[in-house]
Amino acid sequence: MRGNLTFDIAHLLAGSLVLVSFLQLYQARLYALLNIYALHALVLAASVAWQAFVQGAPHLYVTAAIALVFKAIVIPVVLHRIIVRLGIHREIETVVGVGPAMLAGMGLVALSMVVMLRVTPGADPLAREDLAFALSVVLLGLLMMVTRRNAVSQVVGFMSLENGLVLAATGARGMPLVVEISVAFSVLIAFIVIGIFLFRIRERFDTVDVQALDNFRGERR
Amino acid sequence: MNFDALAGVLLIPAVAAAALAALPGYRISARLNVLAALLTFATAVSLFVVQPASGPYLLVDDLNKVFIVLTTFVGFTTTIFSASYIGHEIEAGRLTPSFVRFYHAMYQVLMFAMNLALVANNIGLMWVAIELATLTTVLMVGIYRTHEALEAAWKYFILGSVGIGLALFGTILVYMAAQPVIGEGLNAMVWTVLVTKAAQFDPALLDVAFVFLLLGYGTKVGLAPLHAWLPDAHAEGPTPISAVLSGLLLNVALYALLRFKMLLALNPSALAPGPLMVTLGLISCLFAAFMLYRRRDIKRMFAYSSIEHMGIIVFAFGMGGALANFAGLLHMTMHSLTKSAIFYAVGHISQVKGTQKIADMGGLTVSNPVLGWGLVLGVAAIAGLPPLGIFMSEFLVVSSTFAREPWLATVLVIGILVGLGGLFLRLNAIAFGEPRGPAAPAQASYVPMFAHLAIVATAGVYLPPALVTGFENVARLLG
Amino acid sequence: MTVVYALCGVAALLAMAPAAIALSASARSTATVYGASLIVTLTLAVISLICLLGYLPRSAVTLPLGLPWLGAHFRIDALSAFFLVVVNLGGASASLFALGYGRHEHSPQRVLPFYPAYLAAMNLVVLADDAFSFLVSWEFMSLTSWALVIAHHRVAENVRAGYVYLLMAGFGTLALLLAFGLLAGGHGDYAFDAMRAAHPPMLLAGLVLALAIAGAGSKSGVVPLHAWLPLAHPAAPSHVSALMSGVMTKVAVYGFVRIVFDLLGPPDWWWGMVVLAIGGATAAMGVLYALMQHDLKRLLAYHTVENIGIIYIGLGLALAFRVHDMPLAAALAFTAALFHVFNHSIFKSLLFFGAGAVLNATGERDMEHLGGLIHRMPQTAFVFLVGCVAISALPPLNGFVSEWLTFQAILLSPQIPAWGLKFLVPAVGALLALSAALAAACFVKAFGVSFLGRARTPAAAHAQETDGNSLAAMYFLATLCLLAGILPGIILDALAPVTQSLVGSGMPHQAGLQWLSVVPIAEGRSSYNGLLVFVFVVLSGSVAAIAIHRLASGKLRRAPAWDCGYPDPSPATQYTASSFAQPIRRVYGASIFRAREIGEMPPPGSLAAARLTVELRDLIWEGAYARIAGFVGFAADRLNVLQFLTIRRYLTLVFTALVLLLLVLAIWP
Amino acid sequence: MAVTRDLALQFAQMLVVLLLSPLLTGFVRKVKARLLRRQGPPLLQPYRDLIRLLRKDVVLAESASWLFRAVPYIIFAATWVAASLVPTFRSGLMFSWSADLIAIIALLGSARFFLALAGLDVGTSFGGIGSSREVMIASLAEPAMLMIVFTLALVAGSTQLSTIAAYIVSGAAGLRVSFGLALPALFIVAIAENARIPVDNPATHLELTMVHEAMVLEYSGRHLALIDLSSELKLLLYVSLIACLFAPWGIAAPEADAQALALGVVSYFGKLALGGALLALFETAIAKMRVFRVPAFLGAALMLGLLATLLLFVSGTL
Repeated sequence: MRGNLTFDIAHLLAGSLVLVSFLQLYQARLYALLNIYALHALVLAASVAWQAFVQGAPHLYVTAAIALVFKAIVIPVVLHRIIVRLGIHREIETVVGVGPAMLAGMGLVALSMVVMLRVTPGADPLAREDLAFALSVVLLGLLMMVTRRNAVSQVVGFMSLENGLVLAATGARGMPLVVEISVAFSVLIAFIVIGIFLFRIRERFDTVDVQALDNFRGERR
Repeated sequence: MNFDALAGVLLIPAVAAAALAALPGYRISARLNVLAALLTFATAVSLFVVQPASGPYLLVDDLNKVFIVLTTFVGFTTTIFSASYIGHEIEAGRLTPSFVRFYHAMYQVLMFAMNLALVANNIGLMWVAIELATLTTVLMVGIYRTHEALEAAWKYFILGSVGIGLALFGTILVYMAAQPVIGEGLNAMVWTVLVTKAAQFDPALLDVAFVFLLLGYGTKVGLAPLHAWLPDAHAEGPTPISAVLSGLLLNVALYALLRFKMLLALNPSALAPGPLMVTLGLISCLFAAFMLYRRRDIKRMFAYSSIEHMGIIVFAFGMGGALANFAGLLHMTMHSLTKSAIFYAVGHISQVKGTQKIADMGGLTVSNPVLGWGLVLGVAAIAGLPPLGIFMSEFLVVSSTFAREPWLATVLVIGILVGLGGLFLRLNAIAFGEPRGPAAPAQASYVPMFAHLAIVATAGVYLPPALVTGFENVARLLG
Repeated sequence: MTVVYALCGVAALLAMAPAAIALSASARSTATVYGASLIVTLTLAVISLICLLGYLPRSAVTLPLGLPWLGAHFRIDALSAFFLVVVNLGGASASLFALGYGRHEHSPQRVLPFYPAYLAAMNLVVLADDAFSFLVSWEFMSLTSWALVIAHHRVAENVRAGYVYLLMAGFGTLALLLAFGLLAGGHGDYAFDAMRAAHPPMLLAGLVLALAIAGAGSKSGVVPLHAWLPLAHPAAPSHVSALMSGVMTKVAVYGFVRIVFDLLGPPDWWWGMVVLAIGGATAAMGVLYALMQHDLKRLLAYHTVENIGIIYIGLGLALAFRVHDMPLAAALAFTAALFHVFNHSIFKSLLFFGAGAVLNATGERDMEHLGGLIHRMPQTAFVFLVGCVAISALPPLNGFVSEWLTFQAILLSPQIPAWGLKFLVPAVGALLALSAALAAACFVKAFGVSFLGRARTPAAAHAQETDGNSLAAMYFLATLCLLAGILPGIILDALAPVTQSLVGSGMPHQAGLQWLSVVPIAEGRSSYNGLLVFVFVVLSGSVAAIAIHRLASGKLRRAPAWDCGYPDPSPATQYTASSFAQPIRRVYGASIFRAREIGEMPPPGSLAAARLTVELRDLIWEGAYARIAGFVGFAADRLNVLQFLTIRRYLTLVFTALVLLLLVLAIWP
Repeated sequence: MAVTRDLALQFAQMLVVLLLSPLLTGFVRKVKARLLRRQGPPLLQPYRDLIRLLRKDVVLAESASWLFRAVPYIIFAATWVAASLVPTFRSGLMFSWSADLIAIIALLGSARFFLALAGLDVGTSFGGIGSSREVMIASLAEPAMLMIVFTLALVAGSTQLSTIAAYIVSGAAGLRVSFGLALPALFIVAIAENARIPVDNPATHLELTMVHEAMVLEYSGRHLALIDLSSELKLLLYVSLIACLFAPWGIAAPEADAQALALGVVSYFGKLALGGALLALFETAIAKMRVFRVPAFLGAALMLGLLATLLLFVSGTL
C-alpha cells in the first residue's frame, strides 16, 4: 500500500457506502429509494475504481464499469418502469419503523466492526477496514430485505447486499474471478427483476407465496 | 489439461447438454440422457482405477471420489426413472415436448454443475458451480408452470440467492485469510495449497468465514432454520428432480461444508466447527421429525425426512472422530440411495393415483403391490430399521456419541424415534387399509428403485472391504 | 461347529422368505412354507437340545458380515442353547399348527414371506455374540413381527396396534443401543467378549441396567412398558400370536439376562430390588388386566404380561442372592425363572393355538359370543383345559413346579442381610401368591365362559372341531406340559450348566433322587414329586370310580337342568365373562381401574330393557402414553406454523441465525 | 420289613381320613344342634346320606358335558390325596415328602378350580353365581394361606409338614408373636375354604348368598355323594392341619413304637373332637355375613399372614 492518502480515500469511499446504505434504510418512498440505490451503486463504482487504481489491477475497472452502467443506471430505470407499469403504489411498507431499523443498523455496523477488528492486526489494514465496511453493507442489505415489505425495496436490499459483496471482493487484494463474480451477480439480479415483472409481484413477495399454495393444498391447520 | 477421466466427468454432461438442447423428440433424447449419464458414471468409476493428477482448477482425492461416484450413479439411475416418468407426463399432457427438451438439457447441465462443484480445486470455482446447480434446479422446479410450482421456484430462488451471497462472502474471507500467507492470486484459492498452509491463516478471519459458509452452503444442505425452500421445491418440481435434489444436491453442498471444516480443523487456534454443526444438525433433526406429523403431501413429507437425515449427517460430521465420520459418510451414501429410491416410488405412485395428497391414496399394497411394498421397504430403510443400511450408520452415530456426549445422543435418539413415528403414521395411511383412488397398474421401471433398495439392504449387513477402506481413509482425512 | 449348523438352519429359514414370495401364486405355498419351517425348526430344536445336554460342543464363529472391522460374531453357549430350544420348540409347534390353521388364512401372501424370516430373526438374536448383530436381529425380529401383526390390515385397529408396536419396538431398540454404547465404551468394540472383559463403573452399570429394563423389558412387556403387547399380540394370526407371546417375549428375557447377568459384571446392591419390584408389579397388574378382558386372545396376551412378571421376580431374586454371594440360592431362583420361561412358552403357545382354533371354528374372539364349545369341539376343549390348568399353576402340571421353585427361593431370602429386601421380598411373595390365585380365577372364567355352558350365538352353536394338524400341535404341547410337570428333575438338571455359567453354581443334581422327586436344597427342607402326586390322584380317582360303579349305582338319566326349579331356556341367562368377573372387579377394580357400574333401570311399566354398563379406565395408558402422544401432537402443531411463513419471514430466520452466530463470534473470548 | 410297615401305615392314614371325615361333619352338626337346644341328626347321619346318594342314579342336565361328570372324581381324588399327606397320628409318613405344604394347598386349589368349572358347565345362573363368588373368595384365601405357610416355613426352615411338626414339638420354636398372628389367619382361611358360617352356609339352599351349594346345585346321586365326601374330607384336612401345625403334641414320631402310635391315635381323636366342638361353637355364635363383606374378612387374614411373614423377615426371633 502506498502511504496514507490511498488508505483514507478507500476508507472514505467504503464508509460512505455504509452511509448510503443507511440512507436507503431511511427512505419511505420507492422512487427516492431507487435514486439512493443509484447513488449506492455510484459510490461502489468509485471505490472499486479506486481499488483498481490502488492495486494496479486493470480488470477491476470492468467491475467498476458494470457497477456504473448496469447498477447505477439500467436497473433503477427498469425498476422505475416496472413501478409505473404495474402501478405499484409508492409508499414503502415497513415492518418495523424507520427509527428502530436505524438503531438495528447501528447495532449491525458495530457488530461487524467488532467481528472484523478481532482480526489480528497482521492483516493488511486497508483490507481489514474495507472488510468491516463491506460486512456492514451486507448486513444492512439483509436488514433492508427483512424489514421492508415491498418486493421492489427488498430487491433493492438484495442489490445493496450484493454491492457489499463486490466491495469485499475488490477489497481483497488480487482476488481472481472478481469480474466473473460481479457479472454472475448482475445476471442473478437481472433474473430477479425479470421475475418480479413476470410474476406481476405488485406489492410484496408474500402475494405470490407458499401461503396460497398451502391453503390450496389444505395443509394449513 | 490433457483429456483424462476428470475432464470426462465434466465434458460428457456438457456435450450431452448441448446435444439434448438441440434434439427434438423425447424418446431419443431420453435415451441419450441415459447414455450420457451411464458414460459419466463409467468415467467416474474409472477414477478409482487411474487417479488423474489434480491441477490448479480440478482435483481428485479420496474425499470427492466417493461423492463423484455416488453422484454419477444416482444421476444415472435417475435418468432411467426419469425416462419412464417423463413419458407418462407427456402422455398425461402435463409437459409439452419443448419443455421436455429443455428439461433434458437442464438435467445434464445440473449433472455438469454438480460434478464441477465436486472436482473443483478452487473455492471460487466451487462457488460458481454450486450457484449454477442452484439456478438450474430453480428452473426445473418451476417447469410445470403451475401456480404452486412458480411459487416454490421463486421461494427457492430468493432464499438460494441470499445463501449464495453469504457463501460468496465466506469465500472472499477465506481468500483474505489465505492471501497474506500464500500471496496474491490464484493460489490463495486452491484447496491443495490452502490445506498445506491453513495452520498459519488468521484464525479470526477463518471463524467469520466459516459462519458465512455454514449459513450459505447450509441453506443448500437444507439445515433448519435455513431449510424453507426445500420442502416446496421437492413437492412441486418433477419427481426426478426431487430425487436428485434430495439425493445429490444436498450432498454437494455438504461436501463444500466438509472441505471448509477440514480447513478450519487444520488451524489450531480457529474455533472448532464441530459444535456449530452439531447444534444445527440436532435442530434440523428434531424440527423435521416433528414436522413429519402434519404432512398431507407425500413428496413434501419425504422432503422433511431429508432435512431430518441431513441433520443427522451434519451431526455425525460435527461430532468428528473416525467412527462418527465413517458413520456420517455411510449415512450420507445410504440416505442418497434410499431417498432417491423412495422418490422413484413416490413418482410412480403419484402418477397412478393422480395426486400427491396422502389422503387420496391408501391400501397401496393392495392396489399396486410392487410399488406399495417398495415404498414400505424404502420407508423402513429411511426410518433406520434393519437389516437396511441406515441402521448401521445410526447404530454407529448413536453408540459412538453416547459414550462421549450422552445428552446429545439422547436428543438425537428422541429425534430419530419421533421421526420414525411420523413416517409410519403416514405410511400406514398410504400403504395399508382399504385401497382408495385409482388402481391402474403403473407402467413403471422398477429397476432403479429396487436396485437402490437392494444395495441398501446388502450394505446393512455387508460392506465390501474396498468400500470400507475408502471410507476409512476419508474419515481420517476429515479428522 | 454347532453354531454353524444352527446358522445353516437360520439361512434356510431366511431363504424361505423370497421362496414364499415366488410361490405366493401357487395353492400349495402354505403347506410348503409351514412344512419346511417345521422341519428346519425341529432340526434346530434337536441340535440345540443336544448341545444344551453337552453332547455337542458349544462353539463360536465369526462371519465377514455386519460391522466391517468387527465381523458378525455368533456363539452357542449354555444360555443360548437353552433359549434356542425354547424358540425352536415354539417355532416347530407353531408351524405344525399353522399347517392346518394357515389354510383358513385369506391373505396368505401377507403372512408366508414374513413367518420364516421372523423365526430366523428370533434364532439370530439368541445366536448373536456382538452388539451389532444382536441389535440387527432384534430389530429385524420386530420388523417382521410388525408385518405379521398388520397382516389383516383392513381392520383399522390392527394397523393401529402395529403402529404402537413398532414405536415401542423402536424405543426398546434405541434403549438397548444406548446400553451397548455404554458397554462398548465409545471405542467401537462391540463384541460381547470385549464387553464382558471391561466392566463399566457402578453408576454407569446402573444406567445400563435401567436401559436394559427399558429395552428388553419393553419387548417382554413389563409394566408400565407393556401397553403395546395386548394390542399387537391378538392382532396377529393366531400361530403368530403364539410365537409372539410364547417365544418372542422369552427372547426379550434372553436379551435381559444376556446383558445383566452376562455382560454387565457383578451386580450392585439395589439391582435386585428394582427388578423384584418391577416383577411383582407386572405380575399383579397383568393378571388384573386380564381378568377385566372378554376378548379371548387379549386375555391371553395380558397373562403373558403376568407370567413375564413371575419370570422377572425370579431374576430379581437371583440378582439379590448374587449380590450377597449366596450362589446356591441364586442358582435356585435363576433356575426357577428359566424353568418358567420354558413352561410359559409351552402353555401360552398351547392356549393361543386353542384360541386360534376357536377363532377359526366360530369367527369369534369375544367370549361373550361363545359358550358350549366343549360339546362341539371336545378335543380342543380338552387340550385348552390342560393349558388352563398349567398356566394356573396347579399340580400336577408344569406351571406349578416353576412357581413352587420361586416360592422356595423366596423362602431362602430372609438370610439376605439387606434391609430393603426384608420388606420387599415378602410383599413380592404376597403379590406372587395373589397373582397365582387370580390367574386360576381368570382361567376358570376363560375356559368356563367360552367352552362350558350353552352356546350364546349360532356361530358357537355350529362350530366344528378343528383339523388334525392343529390338534396334533396342541396335543404335543399338552403332553409337554404334563411331562414337564411330573418329571421336572430332568429339566432342572438340563438347566444346571446355564446357571453354572451365569450365577456360578447349579442346583443339586436331581436325577439320582428316589422316585424322581425334586429337592431344591435339602430333603428335610422341601421336596416335591409331581410323578407321585399325579399317580396318586389318578389311582384314587379311578379306584373311586370303579368302586362306585361296581358296588353302587352306575345309572344315569338325562333331564333338563334343575336350576332350583327355575330353569331358563335362553342362553342369555348364563353368567357372562364380565358378570363372572364382577365380584373380583368390585374387590380390586375400584382402585386400579376406577371401575364404575352404571345401571339404568327403566321405570315400572316401561318396556325398555334395563342395562348395566361397566366402564374401566386404563390409568397407565392415560397417564403416560396418551400424554406423550398429546405432547408430540402439540409440538407438531406449534412447529407446523413454520411451514406457512412468508419469504420475508424465512429471510428473517436466516438473518437472525447469521446475527446470532456473529454475536457468538464477537463475544467469544 | 420297614418298607411294608411304612406302606401299611400310609394306607392306614388314607383309610383313617376317608372314614373319619363324615363322622367329624356329623359331630359338628350334632354339637351345633345341641348348642341350639335341638336334638339334631344322629352322629352317623352323614354316612347314611352318602350311602343313600351313592345308591341313587344320577340325573344329569342336558347341557352337561363330559367334564361335568369327571369333576367329582377329580375333586375327590385331589382332596383325598391332600388329606392323606397331612400327618394325623404319625408324622414322617412314607410319601409325605412327595408334596410339601405348598403343594397340598395347590392340590386343594386344583380341586376348587374344577369345582368352579363344574359350576359353569350346565350354564345356569346359580352355577355362575357360585363359581364367580368361589373364585373371588379363593383369590383372597389362597394368598393368605400361602402367607401362613411362609410364616411356619420360615420358623421351621422347611415347608415339609412333618419337619415343621417335629420342629414345633421339639420346643425350639417356643411361643412366637408370628404364630399368634398366623393362627387366627389360618382359622379364617379354614372357615372360608370349608364354606362355613359366616362366609357361607353349608346347610342352606336358595339363598342368594350361597356359594358352595350354588356350584354343586346341578349334581345328584353318586356325583353329589363324592362332592359331599370331598368337602367333608377337606374339613377334616383343615382341622388336622391346624392340629398338626399348632398342636403337634402326641403325634408319633417316624421311629415310634406301637404304644406311641396308640397315643398318637388317641390324641388325634381328641384334637378332632376339640376342633369340631370349637367350630360348632363359633358357627352358632356368629351370623352369616353379606358376600361383599367377605373380602374384608379374608383381607384381614391376608394382612395377618403378611404381617407375620414380615416380622419373621425382619427378625428371625419373633
